[in-house]
Amino acid sequence: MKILTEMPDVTALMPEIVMTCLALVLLMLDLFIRRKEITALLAIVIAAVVGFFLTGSSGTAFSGMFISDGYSSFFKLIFLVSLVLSVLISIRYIKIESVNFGEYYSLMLFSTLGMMLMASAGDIIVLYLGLELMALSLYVLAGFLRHDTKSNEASLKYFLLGAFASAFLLYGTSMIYGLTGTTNLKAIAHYLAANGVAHNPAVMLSVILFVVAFGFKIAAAPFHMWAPDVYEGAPTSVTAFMSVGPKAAGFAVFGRVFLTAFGGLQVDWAGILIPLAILTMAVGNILAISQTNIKRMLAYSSIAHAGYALIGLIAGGGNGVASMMNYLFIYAFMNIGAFGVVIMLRTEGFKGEEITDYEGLAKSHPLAAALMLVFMFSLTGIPPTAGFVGKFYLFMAAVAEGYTWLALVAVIFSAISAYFYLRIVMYMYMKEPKAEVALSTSAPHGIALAVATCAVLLIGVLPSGIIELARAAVAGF
Amino acid sequence: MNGLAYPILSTLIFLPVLGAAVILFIGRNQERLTKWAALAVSIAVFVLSIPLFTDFNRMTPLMQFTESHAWIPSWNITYFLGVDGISVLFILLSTLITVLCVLISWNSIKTKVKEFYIAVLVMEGAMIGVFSALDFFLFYLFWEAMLIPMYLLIGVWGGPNRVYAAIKFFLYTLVGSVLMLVGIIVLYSYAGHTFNILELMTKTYPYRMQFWLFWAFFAAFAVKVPMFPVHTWLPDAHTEAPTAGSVILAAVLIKMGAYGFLRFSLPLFPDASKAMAVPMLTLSVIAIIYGAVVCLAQTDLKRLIAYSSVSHMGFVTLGIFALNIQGLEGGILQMINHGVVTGALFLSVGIIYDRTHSRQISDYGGLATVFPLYAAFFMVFTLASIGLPGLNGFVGEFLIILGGFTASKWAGVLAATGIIIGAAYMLWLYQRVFFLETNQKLVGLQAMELREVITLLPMIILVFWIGIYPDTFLSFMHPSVQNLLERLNTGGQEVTLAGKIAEIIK
Amino acid sequence: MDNYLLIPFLPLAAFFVNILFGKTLIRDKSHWVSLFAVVCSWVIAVMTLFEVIGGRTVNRDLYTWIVSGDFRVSVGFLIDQLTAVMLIVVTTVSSLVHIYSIGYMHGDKGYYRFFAYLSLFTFSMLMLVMANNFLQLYFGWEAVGLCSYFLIGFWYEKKSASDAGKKAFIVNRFGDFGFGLGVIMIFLTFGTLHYAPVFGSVNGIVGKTVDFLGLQVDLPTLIALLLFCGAVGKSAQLPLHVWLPDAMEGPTPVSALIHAATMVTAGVFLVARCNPIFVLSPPAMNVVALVGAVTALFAGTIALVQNDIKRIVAYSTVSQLGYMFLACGVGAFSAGIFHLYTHAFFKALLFLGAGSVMHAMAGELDIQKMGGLKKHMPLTYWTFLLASLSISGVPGFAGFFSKDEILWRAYASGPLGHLLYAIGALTALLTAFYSFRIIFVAFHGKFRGTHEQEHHLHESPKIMTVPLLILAAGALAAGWVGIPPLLGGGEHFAEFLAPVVGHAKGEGTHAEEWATMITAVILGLGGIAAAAFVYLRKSTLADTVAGRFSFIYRLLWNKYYVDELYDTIIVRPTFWVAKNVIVGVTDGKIIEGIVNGVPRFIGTLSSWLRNIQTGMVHQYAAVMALGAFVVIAIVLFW
Amino acid sequence: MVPLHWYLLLSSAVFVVGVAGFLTRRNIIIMFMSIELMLNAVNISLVSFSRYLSDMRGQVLVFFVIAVAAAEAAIGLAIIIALFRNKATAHVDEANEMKG
Amino acid sequence: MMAEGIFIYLAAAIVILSVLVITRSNPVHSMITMLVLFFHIAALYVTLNAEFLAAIQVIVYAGAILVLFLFVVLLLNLKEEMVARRYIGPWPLGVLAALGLLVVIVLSLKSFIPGPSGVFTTEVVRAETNTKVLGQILFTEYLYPFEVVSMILLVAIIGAIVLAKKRLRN
Repeated sequence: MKILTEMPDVTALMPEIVMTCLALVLLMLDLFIRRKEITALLAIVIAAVVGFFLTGSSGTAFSGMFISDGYSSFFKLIFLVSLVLSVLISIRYIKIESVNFGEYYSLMLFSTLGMMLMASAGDIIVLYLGLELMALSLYVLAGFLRHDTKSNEASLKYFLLGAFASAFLLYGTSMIYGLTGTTNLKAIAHYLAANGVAHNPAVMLSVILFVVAFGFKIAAAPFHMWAPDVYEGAPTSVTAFMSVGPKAAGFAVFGRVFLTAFGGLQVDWAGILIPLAILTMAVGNILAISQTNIKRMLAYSSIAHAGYALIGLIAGGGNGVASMMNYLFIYAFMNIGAFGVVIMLRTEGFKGEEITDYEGLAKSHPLAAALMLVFMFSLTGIPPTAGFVGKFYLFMAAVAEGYTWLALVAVIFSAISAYFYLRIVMYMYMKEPKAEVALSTSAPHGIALAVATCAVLLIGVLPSGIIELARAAVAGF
Repeated sequence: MNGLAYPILSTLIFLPVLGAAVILFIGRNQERLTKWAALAVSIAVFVLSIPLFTDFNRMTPLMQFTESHAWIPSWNITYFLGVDGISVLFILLSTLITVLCVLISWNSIKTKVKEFYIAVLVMEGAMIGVFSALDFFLFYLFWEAMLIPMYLLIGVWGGPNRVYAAIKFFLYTLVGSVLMLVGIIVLYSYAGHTFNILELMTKTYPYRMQFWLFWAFFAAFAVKVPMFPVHTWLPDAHTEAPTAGSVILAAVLIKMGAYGFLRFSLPLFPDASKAMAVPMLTLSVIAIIYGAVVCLAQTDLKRLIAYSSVSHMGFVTLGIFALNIQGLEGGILQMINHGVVTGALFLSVGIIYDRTHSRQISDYGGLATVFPLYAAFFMVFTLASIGLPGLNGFVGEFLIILGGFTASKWAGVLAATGIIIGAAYMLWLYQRVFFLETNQKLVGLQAMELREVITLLPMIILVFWIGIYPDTFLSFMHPSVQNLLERLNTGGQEVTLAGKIAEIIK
Repeated sequence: MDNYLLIPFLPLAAFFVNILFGKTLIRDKSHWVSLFAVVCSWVIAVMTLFEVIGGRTVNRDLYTWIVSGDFRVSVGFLIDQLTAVMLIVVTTVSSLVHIYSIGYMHGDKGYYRFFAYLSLFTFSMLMLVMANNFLQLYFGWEAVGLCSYFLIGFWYEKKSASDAGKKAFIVNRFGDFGFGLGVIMIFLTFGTLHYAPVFGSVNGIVGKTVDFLGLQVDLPTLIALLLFCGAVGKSAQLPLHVWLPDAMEGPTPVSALIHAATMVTAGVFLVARCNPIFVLSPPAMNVVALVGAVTALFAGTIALVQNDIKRIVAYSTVSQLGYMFLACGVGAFSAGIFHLYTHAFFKALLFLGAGSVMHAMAGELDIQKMGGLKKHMPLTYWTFLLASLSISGVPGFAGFFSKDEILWRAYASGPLGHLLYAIGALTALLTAFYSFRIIFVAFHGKFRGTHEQEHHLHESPKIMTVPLLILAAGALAAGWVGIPPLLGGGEHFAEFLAPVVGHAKGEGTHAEEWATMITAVILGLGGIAAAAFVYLRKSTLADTVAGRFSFIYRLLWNKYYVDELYDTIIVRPTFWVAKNVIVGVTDGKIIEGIVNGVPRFIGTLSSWLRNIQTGMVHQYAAVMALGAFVVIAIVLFW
Repeated sequence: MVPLHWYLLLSSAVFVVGVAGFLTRRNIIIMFMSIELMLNAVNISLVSFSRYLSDMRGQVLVFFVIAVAAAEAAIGLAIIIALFRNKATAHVDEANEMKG
Repeated sequence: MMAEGIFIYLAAAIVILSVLVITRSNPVHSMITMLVLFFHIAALYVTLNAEFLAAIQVIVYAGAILVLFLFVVLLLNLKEEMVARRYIGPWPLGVLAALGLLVVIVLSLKSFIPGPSGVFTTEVVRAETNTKVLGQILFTEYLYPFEVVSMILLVAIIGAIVLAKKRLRN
């Protein structure tokens, strides 16, 4: 047993290391910063710096435990984007909610760090730790409105069910460890292929336990029940962050584990995922129709979008994964944009969460209404917007792999989804305003919305940039 | 090849959108400026579209004024535009109709004037896009993009029950077109990863796949036409839409369904189209008679004209699925005629609706004495609608019945009964509105403005022009329809019902 | 010679001038414009007649109208003997009606509109007559239908008038339905719609059969019958005659022009023009003959009991048209056209006479309320008398020659002909009876109207009586051009039309010809005598007969309840279907049911599923555990 | 030598008891302890694997699991206190303000 | 023979104690039962020659986490807790689900095939002592996860303060 003498090669780890150090520095600085906007600004600068390091890093470290390839950097890009946008829309918001503590931003950074670790985890242990790091910071963020019982309830539910799910994950890990003697994904894949023990019930058990844990994380159908309550209870900016970042991380891990470790069992776990995906789309779309609270509606819509992204995973292959990643990237902008508009309605003394609060918004605030219209149509998947491109790529991948009927089912569900998205547009444009609605806008918030709208429209019209990026990312997989 | 120096089709698509963007920045209170700007843009687009009419080469079936730029290389999608005999007339119709819509809603739109004209102009861009797109992705993009402005047009400026009508319109069309989306993707993956329609047309597809894809495309186009079972959105959308909305809906939107059959279903799935001709003919005949008979029971003016559109479009689909040259050319010409006539009828209804704010026929009567010029205009359009020879309706209808008769005698005969019922409900409508004693409500009616006369004038000219000398319009279509028929007869290999070919649809 | 183009386009120009500038500029001078146009057309028509007599016929295309694949049709003109005759008839009667209308329509608020429609009608009729292909014929066909719709519904404030106009147009459309299909069948069999090639290669289709709606039908018969459908619709023959009596709602000059002389005869013209096709199929010929005969009798019986002067004359028109179709049916197309030619004069005269009576009686139409007008309106009386003599077939008058020709040709055309002859002769009796019933009831005896009506009685102004006189001359002299050889005449009319319609076949001895002529004359005079006896001697006899045979009387009075029959069979069920079946069930319940039902179902499903989300953490955890259990169980045991 | 299976059965038994506890008990803290039970069950199986596969990875993982369990405990109890401060209840089924 | 005896005792004790933990109405009783349970688990670890972990189990789990639980339990008013309903309404469903899970797991574990054996046989571990071997692996092969755990603990501290501290100044 040689003792490690020289420093391990950490070039691949630079983004994570930089993120950790700067997050800690931010934590310290926060003590001295009076105006919290500066903390937010610093958080964004940190994100930018990490983004800068992201491009350079590729390769593996710590004997395969840390893999930094195209796949992980694309996902890290999504995490950073969602971090920046969430921070921008939460500056004004947490001041209104009077929880304007610096820790909010550092927790955001830690959760992003957790996601980045998950994305580039080559070993199940590191994956679990990354997941826990992200989850813990999210439990706290969900309960950030200490005075609001809804927020407490949200964090409690998220915590209990999160712990429950990670217990299943651990049980699965122990099972795999028992069967293959290793927790390294590539080694597992190699072992399963070599010893032909792939279809052993115990392996299938661990596969299913992983499906449960990751299903919980991306809020797929039977494991989705926490999402509506947590999304509704948590502060809206956290909900925005939560509905994009962790979901993408969940998919990153789902992809990583199932395509490398259980690559051989593709047929089996695809068979498991198909009913799951259909159930997720069904639950997400159908239950969203009768919602009255807009955050809850968007929660169900994000469940539905998880269902659509699952199709990419089921299709598998280069195109399938690329379409999933592309969809999640576009989904990040659409969703945070939509939540951004929801946040604008939140002013002193006016919650602005009920759908009926949006009546006549087009008359009182035409710009806000127009933005919401763009996001709603993008979420439905109507062509000139990015939502359509995302779905189109997904269905193309599915049809290429012969899942035409699945694409058909998904297409029908996205038609059903048109109903509740359009209901919002209908409330805004076709109803007379009841009370005079004031909007709380601020410069960063404006920037975030502008970025989101431009992204949604630009990708909608010129999607080749993102598609190429996603394709190149998968090539490295 | 592109005879002109500048990319005419792209300008036609993006000029209105640009105009809409300009209007966006006009102040909310300067309504007059907004209106004039919108009118200027729409006229400019119309003027720009005239070269399409004059410089069109009537000898070749190939696509003209083509433009092709790489758009999304990773999916092999090109921004590919072009027109041929079939689609050029529709573009001209769209540009003309938009000008008239801007004119007609001059002072009938009171609220959110800016957004209204933006929606109309964006609508125009999308419409032209649909007719000139030759890349499936681009086609689908315009096809769906058109839904949004129309949804807002009906929903925001519509009548009392507008919200229900708007949502119904949107969902009806969306459900149909998403099935087409899957169809497009299956085509894309089977035909070697290309969206280029012209390339797709050269390939042959197994019958079983043609069958399923035909029905997928049918879902989208039948809703738009609207064919018999899926037509119930039209009366609601028409009655609730503002005048401009129902004119665009009647004149152009409905044509996209039939255009879709012509451009996609027939050439791409020749065997399936031939096999499905009989059910299609039955549906069309049902639509003709059903639409006509139901008009007899209507009390709302716009709803009656809407149902008459169902009947007229039944003729068009009959023409298309007669699968012979007279039927096809009659169908295309009838689409233009229907656009002109029904568009004009809705313009006229708009004119009196601005004055009386009522659509119930019982509120009218004896309008001829109060409003003679208007009565004359309406009479010409009524006669054109019932297919009086010498006016435009007859030429199209006669060719269709001729084509239908050759295709199947039953279809021809039953379709011909449509003209009887058509005459019945239109003349009965005309009598209840214009003849009999003058209704007290109508006494103080203000005469027709010059603006309104100008709006209806082009329609009158077109009605007589197509009626007396249809050759100018028919000559556009000959080569393209000929080409389409050749593809139909030779394109798909013979029908192998055994389905032994690798079946793509799992 | 090529100024024949002016004939139709002058009235068209007059129409546009009147309709565009009528209201503002011309106002009450508008009759000059259309009168000038129609008189010029008449002059050119006469010149064309002489040129055609000289042997020159014209068949020229103006421009190609519709081209689609191998379907090619153009707007073209064919001037031959038949056209020449029709030109003369149309332009003459039209001019006289124009003159008459100046007086009759004086002071009417839509004065310019009336003359504009008259010009448009003249244009359409001329286009119909001069067409050289079936599609332009169809164009003229529908255009005249349109003008009759305008003119019948001229006083559109009156519900009965606009209803009558609408009814006329729709019933014509029933006819045009068959006619259109006939035109299509012609194209499908001959590949073109132009007369010359069609009639040239007509022998090729003899004996051919075609599958029409499942049953094998003989081709020429099918085409002939379909074309005949149009004729029945336009010339108000039996099944589709209901619109003509109601058409009397229109101004009387209109009835004179359209519903006596020109439009209604278009059907006969069509049959005559397509005689090569009709001749090929004996069954079709028999159908035409039978329909003609039966309609003649049917209309004749109804006319007996009507009291409205214009309705009587209208039914008499239907009856006389029946005669013309009878003639064509037995192959004597020239006889049919000859009767058309003579009928135009005396029927127009009868209508205009009725018009001047109405004018005098301030719009009163019921002959029972008239009486003794002879004294007050001598000119109208004598011209009316002359027309009645002519229609009753009193020898020497125009009606006698044409009707006798028809009856003789019918008799001579074979066994069925004898039956047709019998019906024809009986109808001649009825014609004479009801014609002279009007004379005796309206003009003789004492006045039964109201006092100030009597006071108001006066002869019509000169502008109205001059046309009456001219027509009277025509009613007298028109027949002389076609005096049969039996009576020493040269039968010039039949000879003139021979190249187009050929000679009537069927031969019979002179004796039979004399027998038929004499019996017809006896019946005619008998009818007059009977009318005189019934209405001059014993005015009460009519009521007693009506009383005893009340069932038949009521049947005839209600026009055999045909209108009510159509209403119950066609009109009311369609409306019922429209209201209840479509709006009610299929659209309302089934389609809307599905269209609204599905989203509502999803809505209820959604709100039902919502309360599965109870907000209890245990429940969520339980669902997760259950989910895991189910997946594992399935994977393990499958 | 005790066969590996028995250990696995033991760990799955404890795991299931933990799940049962989580699903049935109303008191949050007991639910929390049930989660700890489940984690301990996992630890048992990991250690037993490490012993029978004679490989130390299992024990390292147990080490990390315990550390994470500690962190979770801290956060969990903080959440419970925060909730308790607002709603003075320790029962989960009273915290269901959000449903549907 | 001796080892089986000890295992059986420990296994039985662990299962019974864990059932007791989840069924006591008084949280403090279940806390104490849990404590005893942890001792038995530690004993089990010793039989599996993982002495270091046994120590950790006792110190960290029993010492730190349970104590933490105790503080929070003391917050509640025990009297009201004693009398309140212990189980949720449909608790049999929960038990049924758990049992279902058990059956399924056991069935799938029947065909369990252990993986390849590594290099640290029991003799080596006994020779090098468990703590040393663990330390070696931890700080060579598993250095990276070790650092991540430190981050997790940091987040735990921040979270606990943010959520639970009485007055957060701002």
